Amino acid sequence: MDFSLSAEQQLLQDTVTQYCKKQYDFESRMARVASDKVADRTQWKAFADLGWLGAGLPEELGGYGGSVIDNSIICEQFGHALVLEPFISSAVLSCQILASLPVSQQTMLLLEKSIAGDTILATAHSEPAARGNLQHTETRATPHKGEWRLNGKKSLVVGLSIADHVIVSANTDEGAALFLVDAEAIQSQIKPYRTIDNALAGDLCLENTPSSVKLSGPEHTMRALANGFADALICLCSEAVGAMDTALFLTRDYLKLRQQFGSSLNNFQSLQHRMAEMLVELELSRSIVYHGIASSGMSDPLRSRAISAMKALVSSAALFVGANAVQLHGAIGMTEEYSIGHYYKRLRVISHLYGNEDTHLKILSTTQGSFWDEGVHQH
Amino acid sequence: MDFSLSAEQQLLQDTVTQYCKKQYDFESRMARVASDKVADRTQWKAFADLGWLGAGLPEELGGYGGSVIDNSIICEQFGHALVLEPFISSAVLSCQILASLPVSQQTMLLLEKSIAGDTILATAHSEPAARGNLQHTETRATPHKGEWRLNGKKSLVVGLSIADHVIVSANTDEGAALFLVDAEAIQSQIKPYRTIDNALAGDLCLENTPSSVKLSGPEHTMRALANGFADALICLCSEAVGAMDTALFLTRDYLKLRQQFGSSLNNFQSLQHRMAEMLVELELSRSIVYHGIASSGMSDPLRSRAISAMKALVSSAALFVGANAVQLHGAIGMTEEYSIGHYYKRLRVISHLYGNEDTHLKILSTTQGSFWDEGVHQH
Amino acid sequence: MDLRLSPDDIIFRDEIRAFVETSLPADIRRRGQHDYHSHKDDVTRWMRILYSNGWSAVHWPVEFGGTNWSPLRKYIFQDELRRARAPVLDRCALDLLGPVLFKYGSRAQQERFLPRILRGEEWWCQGFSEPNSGSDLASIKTRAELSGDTFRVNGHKIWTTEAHYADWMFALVKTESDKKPQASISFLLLDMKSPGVTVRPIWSIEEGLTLNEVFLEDVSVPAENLVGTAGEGWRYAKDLLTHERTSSAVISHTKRDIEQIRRIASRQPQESACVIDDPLFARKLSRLECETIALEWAVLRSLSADQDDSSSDAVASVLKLKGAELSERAALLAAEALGDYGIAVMNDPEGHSTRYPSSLAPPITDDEEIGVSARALFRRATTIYGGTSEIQKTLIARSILEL
Amino acid sequence: MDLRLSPDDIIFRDEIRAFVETSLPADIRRRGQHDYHSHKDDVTRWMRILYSNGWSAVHWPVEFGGTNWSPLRKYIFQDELRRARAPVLDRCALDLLGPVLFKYGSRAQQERFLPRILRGEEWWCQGFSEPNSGSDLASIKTRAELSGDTFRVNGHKIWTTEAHYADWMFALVKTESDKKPQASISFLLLDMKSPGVTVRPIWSIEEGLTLNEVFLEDVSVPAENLVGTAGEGWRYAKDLLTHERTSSAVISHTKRDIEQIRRIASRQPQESACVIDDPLFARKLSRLECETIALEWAVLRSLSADQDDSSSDAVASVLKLKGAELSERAALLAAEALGDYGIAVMNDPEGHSTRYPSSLAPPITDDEEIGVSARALFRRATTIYGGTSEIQKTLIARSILEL
Repeated sequence: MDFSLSAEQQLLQDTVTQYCKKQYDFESRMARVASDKVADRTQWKAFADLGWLGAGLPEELGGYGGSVIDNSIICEQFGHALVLEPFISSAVLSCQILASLPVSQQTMLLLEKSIAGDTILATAHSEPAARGNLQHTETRATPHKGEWRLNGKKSLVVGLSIADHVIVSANTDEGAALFLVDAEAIQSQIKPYRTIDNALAGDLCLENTPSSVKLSGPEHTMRALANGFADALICLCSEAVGAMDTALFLTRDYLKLRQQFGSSLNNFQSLQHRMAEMLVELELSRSIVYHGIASSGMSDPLRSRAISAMKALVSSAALFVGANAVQLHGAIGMTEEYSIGHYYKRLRVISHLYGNEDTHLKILSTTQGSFWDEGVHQH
Repeated sequence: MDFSLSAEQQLLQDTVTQYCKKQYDFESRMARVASDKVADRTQWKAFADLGWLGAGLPEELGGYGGSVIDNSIICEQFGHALVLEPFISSAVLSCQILASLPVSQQTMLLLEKSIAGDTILATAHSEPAARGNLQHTETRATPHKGEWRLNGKKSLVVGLSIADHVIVSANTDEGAALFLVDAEAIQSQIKPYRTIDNALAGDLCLENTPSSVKLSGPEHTMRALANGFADALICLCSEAVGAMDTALFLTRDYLKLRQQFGSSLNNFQSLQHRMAEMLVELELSRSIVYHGIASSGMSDPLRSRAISAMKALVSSAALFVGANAVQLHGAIGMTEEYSIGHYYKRLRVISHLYGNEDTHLKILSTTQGSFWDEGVHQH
Repeated sequence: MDLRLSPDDIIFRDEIRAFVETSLPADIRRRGQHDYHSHKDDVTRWMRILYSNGWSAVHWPVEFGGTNWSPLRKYIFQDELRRARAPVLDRCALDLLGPVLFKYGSRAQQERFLPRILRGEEWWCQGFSEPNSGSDLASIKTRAELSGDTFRVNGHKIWTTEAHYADWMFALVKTESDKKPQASISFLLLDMKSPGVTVRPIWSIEEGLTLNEVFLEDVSVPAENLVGTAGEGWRYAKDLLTHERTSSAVISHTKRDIEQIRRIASRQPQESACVIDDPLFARKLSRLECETIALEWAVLRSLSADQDDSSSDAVASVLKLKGAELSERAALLAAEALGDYGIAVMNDPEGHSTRYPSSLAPPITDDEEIGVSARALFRRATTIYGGTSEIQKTLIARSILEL
Repeated sequence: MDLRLSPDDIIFRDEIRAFVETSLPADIRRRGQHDYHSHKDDVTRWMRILYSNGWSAVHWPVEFGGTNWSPLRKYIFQDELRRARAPVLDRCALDLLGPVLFKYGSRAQQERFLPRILRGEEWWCQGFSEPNSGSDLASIKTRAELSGDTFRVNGHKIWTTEAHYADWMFALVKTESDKKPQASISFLLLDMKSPGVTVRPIWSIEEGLTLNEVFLEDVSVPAENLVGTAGEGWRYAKDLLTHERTSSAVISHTKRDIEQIRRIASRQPQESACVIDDPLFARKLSRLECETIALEWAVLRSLSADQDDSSSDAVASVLKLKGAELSERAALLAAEALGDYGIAVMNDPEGHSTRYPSSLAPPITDDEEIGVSARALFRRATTIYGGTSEIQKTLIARSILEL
């Protein structure tokens, strides 16, 4: 076993770190939020130019030959900087879904444009009643004059309001399927809103929405969704690790600086112990993300159990670390102008997104298979 | 509203406190455990002489006219002293079940002998598959030549191995019923064991066990059981309050005494805060027991919800306070010869008995009715 | 021992309930369901309605316009107001300043200020915290220098709740430079319309506004606005901060939050059923309910305990500590019940100011769901303000446990 | 980055597993399922079996009879032994004394003692703690006075694990009276059969016996049994206490506990189904599983990290802190799964000594359910021994967070 980064991976990590330091410091981030510039594509084009949008895609699909490890490296650094763009939704979730489908002209073109930063993708899969359970889809697709008509409601589609193309899951009479819709053509059916982390999301209210492109049918859809969400969850948890790490050490620095009752706060044992508990949560999260990555080579249900175990643990760690980082800052932690509250808000969103702790514990409880049947761990 | 004790209640409390101080100090308690004298009736007769065995029974049934408040006062003091005798099982649960049945010669005689300390009662209701759910009974009773034959398994019957008479619940073709069996006649079907708190309990393996006394049929059984367990749970939680209180203050004294790294332990802020958290659990427990007592005047499902809310909260508080009392003592807390571990063990038993935290939270979740529909609280 | 409400108390409760039912205006009631920070206009209107019934400061002594109700009745009154989610009144004036003026204020001060508070005419804010003082009030730096019959005040207050609503501020200021910190502080009443007062909003993470910085530059304050004796301000402030024993448990809010959560969870779909049918969600709600019941009975015990009991401060710490925790948990559970919209930004649709230009909002229609997401963020502060949970634990350890 | 076991490591693992499968005697395996404190005879037999394969001290250097396996393989080896619930070996000798003797022992001491440890011939206990020293070892009082070539030792050791099994004790004793505490302590090897040694059992709350008091009255110890230099004992002890980095996570035990809990909960009835079908129980088990997976991967990360990394002590604190917590939670959850018998006293049916005369026992028949109740009590100690969780948190705050 080898946990160290390869030279290429190290270079990628350094590049992202440097970029975020220069382009994504807290003040510029908040300036963009305040001027409603989250939706412009300046950053997105830079991501493309730096090769990040294809980092986790194989060369034969036009990518740079990396894997989920590369995406995870990018997202951990994005977590440190609270990057607002829908990288996971577009470059991970949507692209991995496309990459898991049989190669077609359609998918190749979409991937090419996505890697080049010319199109932003979104995947509209989750629905209000799914509550994080990826198996639950009520949206229906019915054939209509050589096209399809979609009906149903998709909720919390990350990046929806700035996406160019949307992958929509729906049930047909034959079973699960994926469709492509052009965002511009369905603007009236998009209900855009911000999430508390200042990212853009939206609901998609499909009412006889036409789609001429069926991307996949029952034979490939569920596996493609499973692959896409596995990578997306690994990246989301990596991002949480980055955000928790920064939140923890910002808090550490604050405690050492801040004086109260004639002593700096870091001398109070109860605060020291809380910080130790936060560090434990961070380190456990970091560790279980490796398990998530390792599961990429496993087959279901072992992979799905590994992904759910990871998300369950990271979801609760994110809340604990985020809330306590604010707590230990005191009143200043509650202010919009100070950074720590934004870490808390992003960690709240991550904790909820694609299934919260309980959703994933339920999946873990109701699927069989032990990681330890084979001793140390599965291979 | 008035939370203060009446003069009689205060006198009762003082009497029990004094008795426990003199007769039930930790050393004599452990000497009795070591010499297997838990089963002798010396203490029991004293309880009777002091009037405690009839304290919670109305005068018309031969008692001293008190209520569950009196039993709760006794049990809280028993909690301080870790009294081993099956007071709740016999004098509360079994007697309140009998008191809830229509008056008969049979019940009057049993209550009279119980109040006098001449007979110890046990109630065999819980079963392995019930897991604390009092509604679950598999034991069957079938008529046989003017008598009844009982079949089934009753588990964790507190005081079973020293009881003289056992009230057994079973289903008949007509519905739920209660039967009386003579303990001596069924010795071979009793599997006695100790619980970790050094109290005596046992399983009852009913195999065509004869009973000539059917105490009640479908019209009264469930209500009698509900009444009996409501009072038993109030008393058990009162006992937990007593035990937690002593465990907390023993720990407080220990922390002030114990030196480490050149300072007494009570100066460590993290230990101070843990103690504060324990105190909060204790005070919440004490408070919700009042709510439990207040619910005695309510009808179901409000009473059953109040009782379950109480037991759920006290079950978790008992584990938290008990475990941390040992923790803060360090190694000495783990020894059989020191008292604090015995508080932990009793609190573990209380936490489990008649349904643990989760069992009662489930009851709370699945029964309707808000205590707050009527504003401040129900009356 | 009698754990029931007396028949008279039940009649009392029903009267209050009927009053609120008929007197709380429909639009204020609607905004109460939203559960954002109360609007100033709503509070003022509601104060006047209460005042016309003699109930705008029920916990004040009768001679100052209050009532002689029992502690339990005062609690019932507040509980019924919360039940209807009536606006939260100006607590700075009613709970903090009032008791100080009864005890230490001059007759002139009492006559000048108390009636206008009662009538909802003047709003107050508390000028205690400063950028580097935190919970340690003895270290404040704002100075007030007396020249003739006027104080000139210079300094910088922070975390000033409702300064943007306030007509007046009661402030701690340094007047005596040569004494030890605790004996150098005075308690001053300062007109917020005075020249030299600048209020800067501090936006909170939920994008709402309750806190402010207040800059005081050469503000003139008449010497008659000094409360009590110069140099005694710290003692008055300590007295004031321990006055309220049970309200910090915010139990009346949390009780209604629980019922609200149950309603939301019974509406929100989860697969083929509702959120409330999920055993894991239901467990969290039931657990919250248990603890809230326990805390309410701790409050009831405290109300009926001897009011001069020396351990009452420590009991207040228990109630604050647990009350704050439950309040935040309730808000988070409501957000969880709401699902995706529980993490969506939804600014007060009837509010005046928003932090960011974007007017995007999720398509929520039910009044009691509108403010859920913002509230969950705002309540992150419950374990911070009014003495952090860490400070409460230290107080409990010292006072009750004598550690 | 390659997160898979290499093919060679998989072969290695399978070999170990096959060895344990065939070599662990059936009666020892059965008692392993009971999971009481290991019996001395079982440990000795198993040590000899391992020794015959060269595996009784795999983490020792090759020159002393160990192996040159990678850290990962040593971990796999221990993991496979725990998988079969093989007896826990004499950790005092193998993990604590061994490394001290490699580094500081004389050649004569190494030759005298190490081979007998390897062969399971001599059992050791650690004489560090004293009645008033707690975690603060510098404050020990046991004295050793040298006269001629013999130390006379007087003192009182406590919490001495396995003193009732032990042939030898390595002890910290005061030899230098005029120096500061840390420089006055020496590291002595003491024959437990010496006159003047009295072992008194300390029964634990689960009614089992692992701890003892050891009274030392005028015990003669040859000067040649002094390890290293007089006055350096405290340094050696500190070295020894930080030697083991990952085993304190007890991850290999907890993994198997989780599978055991799943089996028990799948057997135990609950209404018309089984305990495992209860969503609330299942949640607790799944949550435990998540945290245990995370901890195992923290261990794996630690194994592959630079072994001389200065932060390794702090990482050890993280692993100990979390490992202890999970270990106790697993034991409690197993007891909960077992239901009523989870709080019934069940003494080791094949053990020698019982605390109380009563021979009552609940009617448990399944081997892996027998020891569940006792284990749940015994594991209350996990967050106490080997440095309390409170001490671990302080270490983490200081070392990693530099607070």
